[in-house]
Amino acid sequence: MRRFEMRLRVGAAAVALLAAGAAQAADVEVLHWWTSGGEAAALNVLKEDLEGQGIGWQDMPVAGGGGEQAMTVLRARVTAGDAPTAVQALGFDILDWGAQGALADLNDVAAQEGWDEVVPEALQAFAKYDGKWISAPVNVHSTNWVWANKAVLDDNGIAVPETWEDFVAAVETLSAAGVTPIAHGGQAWQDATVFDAVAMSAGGPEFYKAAFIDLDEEALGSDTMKEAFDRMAFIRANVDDNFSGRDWNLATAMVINGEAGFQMMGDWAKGEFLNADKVPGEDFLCFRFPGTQEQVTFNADQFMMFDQGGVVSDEQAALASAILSPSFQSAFNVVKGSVPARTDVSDEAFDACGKQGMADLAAAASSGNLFGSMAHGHANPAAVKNAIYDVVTAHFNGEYDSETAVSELVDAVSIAQ
Amino acid sequence: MAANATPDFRTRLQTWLPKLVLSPSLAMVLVFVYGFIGFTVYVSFTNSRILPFVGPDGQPTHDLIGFTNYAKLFSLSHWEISLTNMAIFAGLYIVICTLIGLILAILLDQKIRGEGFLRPLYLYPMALSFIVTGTAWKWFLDPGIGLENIMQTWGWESFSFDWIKNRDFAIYTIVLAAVWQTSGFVMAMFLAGLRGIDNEILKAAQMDGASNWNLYRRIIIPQLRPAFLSAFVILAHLAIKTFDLVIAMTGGGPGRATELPATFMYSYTFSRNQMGIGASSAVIMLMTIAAIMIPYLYAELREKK
Amino acid sequence: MGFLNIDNVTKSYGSVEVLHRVDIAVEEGEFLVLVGPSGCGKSTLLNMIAGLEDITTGEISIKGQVMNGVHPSKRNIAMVFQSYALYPNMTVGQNITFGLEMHGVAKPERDKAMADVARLLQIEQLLDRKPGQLSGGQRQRVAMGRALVRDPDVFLFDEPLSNLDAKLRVDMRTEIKKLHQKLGTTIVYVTHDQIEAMTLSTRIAVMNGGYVQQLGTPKEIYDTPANIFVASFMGSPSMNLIPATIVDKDGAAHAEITDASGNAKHLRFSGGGLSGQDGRGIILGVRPESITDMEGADRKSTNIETITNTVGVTEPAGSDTFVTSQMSGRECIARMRADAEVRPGATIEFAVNMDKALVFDPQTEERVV
Amino acid sequence: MAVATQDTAIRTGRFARALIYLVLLLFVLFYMLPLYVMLVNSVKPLSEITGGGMMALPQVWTLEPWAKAWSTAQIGVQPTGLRPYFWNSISMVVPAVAISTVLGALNGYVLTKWRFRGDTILFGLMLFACFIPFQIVLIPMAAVLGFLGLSGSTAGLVLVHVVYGVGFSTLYFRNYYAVFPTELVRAAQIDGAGFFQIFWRILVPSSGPIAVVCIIWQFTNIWNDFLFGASFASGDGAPMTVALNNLVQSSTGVKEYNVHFAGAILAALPTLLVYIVAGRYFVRGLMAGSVKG
Repeated sequence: MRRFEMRLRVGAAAVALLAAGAAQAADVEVLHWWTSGGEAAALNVLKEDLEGQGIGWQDMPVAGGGGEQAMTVLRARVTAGDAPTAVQALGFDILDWGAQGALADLNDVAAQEGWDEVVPEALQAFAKYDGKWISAPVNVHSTNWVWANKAVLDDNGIAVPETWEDFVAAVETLSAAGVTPIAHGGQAWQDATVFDAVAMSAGGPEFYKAAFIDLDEEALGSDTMKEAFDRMAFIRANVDDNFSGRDWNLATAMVINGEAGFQMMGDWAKGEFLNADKVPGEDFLCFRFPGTQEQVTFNADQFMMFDQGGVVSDEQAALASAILSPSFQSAFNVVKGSVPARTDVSDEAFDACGKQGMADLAAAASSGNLFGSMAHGHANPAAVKNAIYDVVTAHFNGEYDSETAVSELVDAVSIAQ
Repeated sequence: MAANATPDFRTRLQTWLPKLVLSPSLAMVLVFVYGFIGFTVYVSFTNSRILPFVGPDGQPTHDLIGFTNYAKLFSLSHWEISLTNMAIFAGLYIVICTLIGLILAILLDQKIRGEGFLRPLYLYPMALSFIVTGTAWKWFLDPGIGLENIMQTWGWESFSFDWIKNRDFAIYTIVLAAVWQTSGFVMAMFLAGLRGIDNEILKAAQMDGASNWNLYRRIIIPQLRPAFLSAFVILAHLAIKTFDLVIAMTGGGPGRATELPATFMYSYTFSRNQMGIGASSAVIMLMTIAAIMIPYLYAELREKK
Repeated sequence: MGFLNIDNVTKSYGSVEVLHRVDIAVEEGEFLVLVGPSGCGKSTLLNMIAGLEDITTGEISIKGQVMNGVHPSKRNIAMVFQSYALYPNMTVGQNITFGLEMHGVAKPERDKAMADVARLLQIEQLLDRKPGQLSGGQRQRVAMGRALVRDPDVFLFDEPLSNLDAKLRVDMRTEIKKLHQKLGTTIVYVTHDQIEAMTLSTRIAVMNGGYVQQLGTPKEIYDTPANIFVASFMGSPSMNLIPATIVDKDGAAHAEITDASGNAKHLRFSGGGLSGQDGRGIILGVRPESITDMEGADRKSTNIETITNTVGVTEPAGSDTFVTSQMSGRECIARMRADAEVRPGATIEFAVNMDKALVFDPQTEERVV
Repeated sequence: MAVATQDTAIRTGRFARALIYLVLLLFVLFYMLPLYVMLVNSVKPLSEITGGGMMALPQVWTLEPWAKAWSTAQIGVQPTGLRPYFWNSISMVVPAVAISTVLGALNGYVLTKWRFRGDTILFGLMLFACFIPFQIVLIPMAAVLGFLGLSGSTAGLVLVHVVYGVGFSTLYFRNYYAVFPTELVRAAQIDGAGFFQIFWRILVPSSGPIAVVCIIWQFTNIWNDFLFGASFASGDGAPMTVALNNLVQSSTGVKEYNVHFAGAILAALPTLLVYIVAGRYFVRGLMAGSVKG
């Protein structure tokens, strides 16, 4: 029993121990999951920037599961009292860590650099806790994009669909022509990414906010939700038989190769097209999911800064300000496919899709149409997100009909809260 | 006569040296296994979310909430699926691996030319990590690019093999890949067992007129009992720890059709920030392991005494 | 006070006592054999002398030094094991000198000791081989060499011959005996083979059920066994044990037994120890060699009794012929000359040497006379 | 006609033998399949893979992916390839395997040759410990490593692997030493050898076969571990599997499958090598004890 007590004390003391844990002075240790070619190279820009200021960079990359693996490692590091200086994180994870009191107060840097003015408010909601800046946003991904093969659309006389009905017609045309209408990878997060856009389109922004952000039971159990599930069923009926378990980039490859017409995927899909030497507007098209032209559902990568004994170290401040510098924001996001986290960056270096993304973001931010993406953990906490995943993916795979899905959704969300 | 009955120093040293030598391992096991199990049990009774003993509000908590986590756990259909999957997976995996291992060992024991060449080919999968072999399997089993596609391009149009995409069959593809990895190892264990059998017994049995079939069924296989038991321990332990394989091959899909307790536990503890539920699933899992292993260990160890 | 003193020693595992109050004093140069059926405690006792098992109560001392709790290597003993226990990874030479090395004996001395022992045992040509390359007899010699080289106070042998084939066993037996006579060492030897016990020992301790049943010279053990167990365990074929009744007749005590047909027969006892006990039930013990035909009867005997009986089975064994017949409902074995002409079913006259007859109490199983 | 051999008493006919070879070769096919997929895709350009030719032989052969995976692929922010991580793994695996094997051998020695009251229960406790799923020990282990000041160090990682490897190594050695003649130990005791001398001079020289089994088992498990490596190593000290994972896992980046497969084979080379080199002793070692009761 004694030993057990000791375990407990060690566990409980972990948070308190945070203060003691730090990388060596004048070094920043950065935990992140950007390991694939382009994005890692882009991050290297940041590293060199800091090294120019005499600050060493200890790299701690842990890829896997869209950051899940990194979050697990972070948990171990914090428990060991050895938290990294800065950690890549998404949405609610940042707020959760903020709530633990584990993150540094970046308000001085923010005030100096004027972050409050240039970072959209919807994004600030995930970068601030209790009125304090706790992390530095790197980018904004928007997830309600549709990617299309222009040649396939042209061959079948399809214009860019503006409404759900247009989209249904286009899909049916393609289907009749023997082309797989929709390329899709059957993984829970991909199903949910599609569901984000479909729900937004079916019910509009108020419904989206009520259901996914406020977790309003009425909205979750509404007929609109059933309509959203019905639309998912339509999409399911128009993907190929082989969708299950497919990586998203193989789905993208289907669009690139002309085997499929559309793919609903976040802006990172653009990298695959560019990598295959395709030109936006000529070879492929990017447009908002029909019925969500006004809205942007987003997720944003940020670097949360761990508390270093009550003060923000010089290195942390330097890192935070380097992350939000317009030059890094531009350089990084051109490569990454996303758009800058601050709205005042020049779009000069960006391609057509990038320019559109930046314009959409600015417009949505000012008109109140910028919403956190449910599928990417920017609408509700991880437990709820995964509970919704469970239902969406079960429905998409034919386990539930739409009606059952709606009632399961209400239950699952209530259990997870 | 010197009535000195207390042992001399050297003898005393020799009596406590063995215990001393054993103690570091024992201490490690007690702390790092049993201590941690105790820790997990405790966490399963708290409402810990992101870190142990830190409540949903971010404040340290030691509140015990009783069996709430367990109640939640068993209300999740997802958990039920992973338990069923575990039963299917472990059962099939252990039986098939044992069968294939035994058959291969018996065949290899027939004075096969090139045995030295074949053996490593059967054994090597054990050396590979599933982080990537999972992808290779995934592609091979994918009807669009793998086996089904090949068969169809070769002219067998009606050939169909889409288990990995089918909710009801996907778990069997996990079994297939797992069997691929370890059956060679089991083969080696049985081969070793076969090589250890006294040839005179076999000759005697042949004099008695036993056919090859009867020879194996009645004489040889019963003598492999120790090999069966060792194989069982190793396979059971691998079955319980199966995690990477599912993540790499199906990610738990289609839907949640291939979720196992290990992936469930990981997902609730680390991805969903519901450490309390994750811990309670770990406790249930440990209890199941204990229920199976303790009688086995008891019988095994007692017999040896 | 003996050279090796086993004083009131018991051994228990938990609450089970497996060895009860053993008291043996072994003199210097003695060859003590512990003999008994398996499980009688003889090996346990040997291991306690060696220090491989703890002593529960009592004391074991060698040369006046109490050995309780003393490490085996400090007792100046050497042991030859049933399986020889040769270290498989070492050569014969290394096996022999390992003990010296462990005791810090310098290499030149070790080599000299090894050479002496190898010469004595005639294993010089084997010194560089590994145990796996040796025959059973060679291994046996090496094991003895390993013990001899230490020049110990006491040699312990744990069934050293039981893994050899019959012929080799007899040869090695002789060789051990020769070695003992030559070197005059003190030996404690465990065996379950009573012939080994008889031929090798200067004294024998017969053990059963954790008790020393009898301790004595081979002759004492053979001629005057303390009880029925010792009587029947020692000797081959074993002693005939015939239920009988004491009958006073003609002023002397007789043993009344029945022949194969159930008729009462009377055999007069030598000496007068049993007079006045008319009607007492006893067990009459007669060794096979004390029952013969008339021509084979011991001439030195003062009292040959005859009994006419029907022959059951005859077993010619080369040097002797064993003849069975029913006495008091038991199969009795008589040992006759090889050329005795006896046919199964015939009725002949048996001569019983009553000088050598023993009497046991059926209840206590102790010897009465 | 029957093909008889002196060694095996089993006789098989010519037809049966043909069948046996056929079955054995079919299994070779089964076992080689994923390796084929990996090898074939590691020597073709990415466009052939995403173009759908995953099972076909390459139209253009290239070793580029191998070179890239080894020395220029992006693992973290710098394009180092897997090369530096290889040594990290070696410096972790070698001590971890050595220590857990030595501890296992000593434990097996004590548990079979120096038995004491309750030793079986202790062994049972150690054996049951093999079955603990690693996911549940992650957080408490992190706390303990932090407490010991070993977090983010190779020493900490070695400790973790020793802790969770010692159960199996004890099992192997215990079963092996159980059939090792106890009389040898007693003879050595009488010869004056102490606890460690007996172990070192008598048991260790005979432990070759089981040591091979134990080392293969531990090497494979520790080399292939990802969870502990990712959680308890520092970024620079990360083992090969973590680097490989960083190479192949990417949620929103371009996936270079050919490089992934080349990397996977590279990462597995040491274990493959161990199997090929020590494989011949492996069955012998298993035979010598670990499958006996």
